[in-house]
Amino acid sequence: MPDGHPGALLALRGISKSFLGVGVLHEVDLDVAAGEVHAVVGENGAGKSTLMKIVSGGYAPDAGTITLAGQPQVFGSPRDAQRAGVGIIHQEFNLLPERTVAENVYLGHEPVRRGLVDRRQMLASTRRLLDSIGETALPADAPVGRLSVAQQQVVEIVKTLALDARLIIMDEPTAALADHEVALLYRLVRRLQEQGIGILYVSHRLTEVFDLSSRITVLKDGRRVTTVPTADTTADELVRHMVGRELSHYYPPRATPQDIGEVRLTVRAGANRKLRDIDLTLRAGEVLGVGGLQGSGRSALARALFGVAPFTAGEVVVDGTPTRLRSPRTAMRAGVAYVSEDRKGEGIVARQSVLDNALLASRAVFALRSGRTARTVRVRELLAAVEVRSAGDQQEIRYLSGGNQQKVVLARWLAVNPRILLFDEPTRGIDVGAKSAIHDLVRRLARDGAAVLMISSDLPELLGMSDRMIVMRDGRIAGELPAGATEEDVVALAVGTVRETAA
Amino acid sequence: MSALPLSPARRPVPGVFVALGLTLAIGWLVVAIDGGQLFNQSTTVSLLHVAAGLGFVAVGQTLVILGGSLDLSVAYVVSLSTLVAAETMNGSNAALLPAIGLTLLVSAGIGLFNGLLVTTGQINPFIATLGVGLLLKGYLDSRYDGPAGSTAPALVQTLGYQRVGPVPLSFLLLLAVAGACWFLLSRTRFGHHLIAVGGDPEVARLSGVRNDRVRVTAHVLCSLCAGLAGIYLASRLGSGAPRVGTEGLYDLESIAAVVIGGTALAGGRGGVVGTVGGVLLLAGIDAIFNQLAVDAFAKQVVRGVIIIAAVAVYARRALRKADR
Amino acid sequence: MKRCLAAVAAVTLLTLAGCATDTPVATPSSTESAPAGAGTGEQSKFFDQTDYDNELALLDATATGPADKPWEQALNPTLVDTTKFKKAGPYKICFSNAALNNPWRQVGYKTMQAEVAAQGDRIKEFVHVEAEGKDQKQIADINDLLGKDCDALIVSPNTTATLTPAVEAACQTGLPVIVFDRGVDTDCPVTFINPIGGYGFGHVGAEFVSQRMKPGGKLLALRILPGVDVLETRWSAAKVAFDKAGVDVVGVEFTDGDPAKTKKIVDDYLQRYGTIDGVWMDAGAVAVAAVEAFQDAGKPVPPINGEDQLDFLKVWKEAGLTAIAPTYPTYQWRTPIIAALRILDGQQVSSPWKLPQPTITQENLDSYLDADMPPLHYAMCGCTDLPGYPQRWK
Amino acid sequence: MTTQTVSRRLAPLRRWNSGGILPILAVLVVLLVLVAARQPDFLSPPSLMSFLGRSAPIILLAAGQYFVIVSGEFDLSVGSLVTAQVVVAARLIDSDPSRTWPVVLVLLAGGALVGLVNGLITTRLRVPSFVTTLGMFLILVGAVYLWSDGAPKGGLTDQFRQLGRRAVEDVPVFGRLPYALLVLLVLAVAAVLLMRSDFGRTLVAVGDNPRTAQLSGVRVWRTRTIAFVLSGLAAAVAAILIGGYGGVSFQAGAGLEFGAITAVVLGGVALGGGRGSVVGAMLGALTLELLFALMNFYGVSGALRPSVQGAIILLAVAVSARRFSSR
Repeated sequence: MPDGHPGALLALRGISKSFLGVGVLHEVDLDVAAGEVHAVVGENGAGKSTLMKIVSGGYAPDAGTITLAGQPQVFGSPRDAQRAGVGIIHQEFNLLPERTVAENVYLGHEPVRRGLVDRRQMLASTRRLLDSIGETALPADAPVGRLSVAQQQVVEIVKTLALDARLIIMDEPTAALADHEVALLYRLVRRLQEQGIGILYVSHRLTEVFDLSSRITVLKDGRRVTTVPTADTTADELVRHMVGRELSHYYPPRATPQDIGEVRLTVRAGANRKLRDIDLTLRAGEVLGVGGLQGSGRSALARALFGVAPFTAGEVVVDGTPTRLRSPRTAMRAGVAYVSEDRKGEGIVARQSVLDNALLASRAVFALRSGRTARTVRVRELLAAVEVRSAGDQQEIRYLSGGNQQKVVLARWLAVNPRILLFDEPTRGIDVGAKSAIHDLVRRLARDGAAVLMISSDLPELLGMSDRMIVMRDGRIAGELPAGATEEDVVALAVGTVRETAA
Repeated sequence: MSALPLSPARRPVPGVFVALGLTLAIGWLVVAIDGGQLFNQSTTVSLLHVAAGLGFVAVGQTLVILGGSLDLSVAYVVSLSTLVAAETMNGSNAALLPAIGLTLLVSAGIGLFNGLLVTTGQINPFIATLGVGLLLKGYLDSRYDGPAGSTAPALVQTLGYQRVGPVPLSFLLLLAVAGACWFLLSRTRFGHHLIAVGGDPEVARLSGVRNDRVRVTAHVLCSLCAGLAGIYLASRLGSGAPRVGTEGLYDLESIAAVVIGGTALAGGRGGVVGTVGGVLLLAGIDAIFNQLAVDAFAKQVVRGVIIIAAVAVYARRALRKADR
Repeated sequence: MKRCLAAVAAVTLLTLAGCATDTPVATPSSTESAPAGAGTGEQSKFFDQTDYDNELALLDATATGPADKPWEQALNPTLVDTTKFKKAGPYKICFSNAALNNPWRQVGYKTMQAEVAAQGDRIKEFVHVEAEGKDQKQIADINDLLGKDCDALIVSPNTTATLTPAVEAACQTGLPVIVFDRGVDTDCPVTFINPIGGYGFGHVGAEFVSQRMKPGGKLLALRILPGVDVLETRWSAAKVAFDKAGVDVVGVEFTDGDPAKTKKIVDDYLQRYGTIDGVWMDAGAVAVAAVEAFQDAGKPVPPINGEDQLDFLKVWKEAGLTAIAPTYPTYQWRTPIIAALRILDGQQVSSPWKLPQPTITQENLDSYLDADMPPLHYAMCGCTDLPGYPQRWK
Repeated sequence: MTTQTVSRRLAPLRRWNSGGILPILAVLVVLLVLVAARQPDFLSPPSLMSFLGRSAPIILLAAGQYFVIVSGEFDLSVGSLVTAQVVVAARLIDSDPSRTWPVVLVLLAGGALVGLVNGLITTRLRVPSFVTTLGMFLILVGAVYLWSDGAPKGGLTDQFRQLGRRAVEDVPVFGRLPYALLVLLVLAVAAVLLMRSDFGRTLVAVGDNPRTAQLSGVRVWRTRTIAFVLSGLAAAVAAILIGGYGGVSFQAGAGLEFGAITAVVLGGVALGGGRGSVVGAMLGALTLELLFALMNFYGVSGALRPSVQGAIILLAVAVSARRFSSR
């Protein structure tokens, strides 16, 4: 694997950028060789995304130079970057649900014959690209809106391939992928390498970083801390570089048998369009981990319990009384809270203040329970308790880092003292520091007698946090695992290589 | 992966044509019972003429709405272009082509202005085009105290009153323009980009689409269509009329026709075919009420109901699709 | 600092707009942006001296015809032969109406319907199509009516110039065409029926106001909309009168027929000039609002003209105004029916058929007041003898 | 075609106008200076009070429109609603004093009802409010003409009219206080308090991100429907004041919907929702009214006014857009 030699495919020198006088990047240097996977890691707010945006033409740097294959580049727009051969795969999808796969793949550079879009060729080449990555099943003329999350991710990747990019930036590409799809992504990345394409790989998941990259650059507070060959470093070392904390004391201690109390919630033969014969119990003081692939029904389960897409069959008992969780409101009244995996779309109210965000639930459902001032005081305490870092609680939440936004969302729910909490990927896209803070919080809630259901695609997190695990597959509970199960056990159940163990 | 059935994308002809069929059928029946006849030559011709006027504007409006914008200035653009055309022609066939050219130039200019306000000016299209409308209104009010100029006879005889069987030349022209727009949307980069911009500007931008350029172009085309409508009206009226656009309510009615035609007001979904259907539906209602000699106020009510009902139906559909 | 920029721009904008039209106030009908130096600004290009002279002459002409039926009278009639249209009844009469969107047209149309009813079985069918004030639609309507084998076609054009081609097309079918209210630029119709017209209306009001107000006093002209030919002729006649009388026209404003807007305008003018010595209107719609504005401001109501709407006549009586009400009588809606039947009988009719255009003055005011009719009813409807009176008009 | 997508389409536009009322205040001050320069006595208490009084209806309409817009919707039906209400009032009262107050109640109920229908169609049938209220606009106009076959009937009593027309005279300092102004003050305060209340905050949250609001237990459809009802009520009060001020006419409400929306946007409220203050909206309306008065004072040719108005609106909005898009 070539090291950063002068003939690097991409060479960044002294890149700096600041917004409204706040420095976000300070003189960052970085090289990517052809056929190299260069990982960039760092806490949120370390400047990763800004750097990526600069390389892909989203922002123009205040200072510094971008050189691509020896040619100095100035990117005025994403289009310029694409022309120069830089493709980017964003964390959240950039696809048009109303349009077909082909139309999405070639959006912005449709093949034209005699001035007209050549639909036949568009379909053909899209199919070819899909085949080249072994996605033969995916029809090029299906509207993207009808595809599964994973399939859409594939379309995203094909999109960059269609630009025959020389350098591909992958920003948290696996965030939405289930593990076996990650394997596919690995294959894909290898293929790209073989074609001599350089890859800038941004991820919070250190496993991937170690599996894929040949070099790793650590960013912290907008500065490059170090760039090391992957072979010569360890996860602990990286995390130290990123936050200056050992990886070991990462997960809080599990619940002890006496912590675990009475049954809070029971589901018998629960089912709806996405779920079948769901039987499960949640106990006070316990964290129940939910594993499984994307689309296996994990989120559907949480949404059913919160009344977003309710069970259409079966029985739900909350604290001993049969309850129909018809809507979020009824669920909340029954003491259920839900933290969605889509923080931007379903978690925060971006343009409102931190305080308003934290008060949202109490105002909506329990407005009459307590006096307004009392409520506000309490919420302020909670915000402090979860250690939200913000310029005062009147600051608009969109200016906070992902981790702090998530803390505000937590505070919102704590304010209505739920007895059953449903977390869907609570730490996705959150930096290491905030991650552990949230883990501690979840554990504390459990210890204080709440029943917690926690969905996670991040296996170490799942294994580290859960007192008990269920693994979903095809809308059913494929099996249950005790604490201390291994990643292999989970994956095996998730992909169905083993007999289902009776729950 | 997923068990979703992945049928290829179908872009079905909007349900508006079903509605149109039903309306005309029922209308024909009612009129027949009333002792009249809906589809005689003269009525059909009138219907198609009314459709043509609104049609040009609505087709243009479709483009901007598809692109996630809106144009409330069209009514004034129509009035202005009747005047520009008629005054430049001033009754002589010689000046015909220059006049048409000038008219289209002027309207294109206004479209450009709208587009720039919305894009570089970063003003909400609703307000921007409303403001431009006011600017034009002031110009028209202060400069004209009534019809002015006179249209070239050649144009009056052809575009204005010429017809093939029961189909006026103007309506054929409308079909041609609509066809061109359909082609533009489905077969050119601009079309693909426009729909993308309307569907999700951010996605379009990150895919290297020049959103602003696309939006501006859409606004120019929309105004051009309005200019065309103006030229047509000039050919019908034999002169320029400073109030014809506003009296015709072309701003709101064009938007109504577009949404009835199944184009999403949010942009990114729909097309000109549906719009033509919507226009014909509105014109059809006109014709039916004429035959029944029911006064226009009742028609207003019916129109209102139909607009809401139509869009409600589309919303249902979209919902069902989302469920799948 | 961008805001300052806006401020500056706003200032310039306003002052510019202000300067361009400050003193004397520009007339909206000026075809060039800069108004002429004196009086009420240059004359509208629609002003036609000969028409103007004719109409003013007609004001003093004596009408021929039954004295108690002004809608059958004609001023200086010039009879035309209509034998070629003679045919046996009962008839199907078709009417292409410009619009029904204001009280005047409503009262008129009801009067016409009543007239049709009064004619009994002579008319077997009366087809009415309304164009909602859209030239484009009325052209289509007329074309549509041509396919309905009508015996006679009555047209009340939405706009003179723009409806001419359609009316000509109608004439070519050999159908007797009768035009009323607004005219068309062609002689092809059998006759064109209307009262004396806009010049007369504008002149009478302007003469009265300028004579009663103190010489060189300040006058405010309130108009409905620009660009409506009928109203333009009224204003252009008024301008002549004001310039002749040397009246200082301090403002020409458009009210859109909106009473609230009218009151605001009058308010501000009172504040700006202290007193307004005369008010002229091109239509009566907002006359009452204008009067109220003076009353609410605690100022004496200056000489003013309205129209024959009952609400104005009522206020006039109660407040003892110095007022006059030139009219554009709604009884003219009866005449086309009468004319149509005469034509189909082959009788001679006058073309053009100029109806008398009475003026309501202090003297005859009481004879037109009628407490039982709705406030926006037009006194000059000539409908009291028609079937269904008064219910039909309430 | 859900309201969400509409707001999403307008989302980029949101960024452009931030909620601050500074820009509108600036414009207002500029206009005041211009008035003072030309017409000093305009600023004398009595005339100022009358001005505020006559501006009350449009200010109330702007406030009503604000509730709808900040929740991410449009209400194009208010203008026709005002017209309808005035005409209905005249016919129902029919110059009979004893009917005045009952009819006022009827009007308020009617306004609320129309708002309710708008809201339910928009939220329950998922029809974009632009279309819903456009349809309602046509329906109301047509219906009221039908009902009164084309010409307003009956008449308003002085009791009805005094609210919009009369004032408390000889008040120390102020000279005179129009009833309309008092009504405005009361309702304006109410509006401000409402926006500080739980409902108000929730309303803004709904306009900002309906999905999050719903998942936090907010009944989004209910909140938005209430916004429409409030707009309808505001239109009803405006109708009472306008009818009082001007009397019966089919023109009573013509074009007010666009006026109100323009005012709200001038006030720094973002179309698409989630941004802006009710105070800003009302100031926006006041600014528009002041602009009209200004043009009367400067003798701007009646025919040119739309241009001046249009130019100033575009300018103000563009500048505030620029000012706040710096990020």
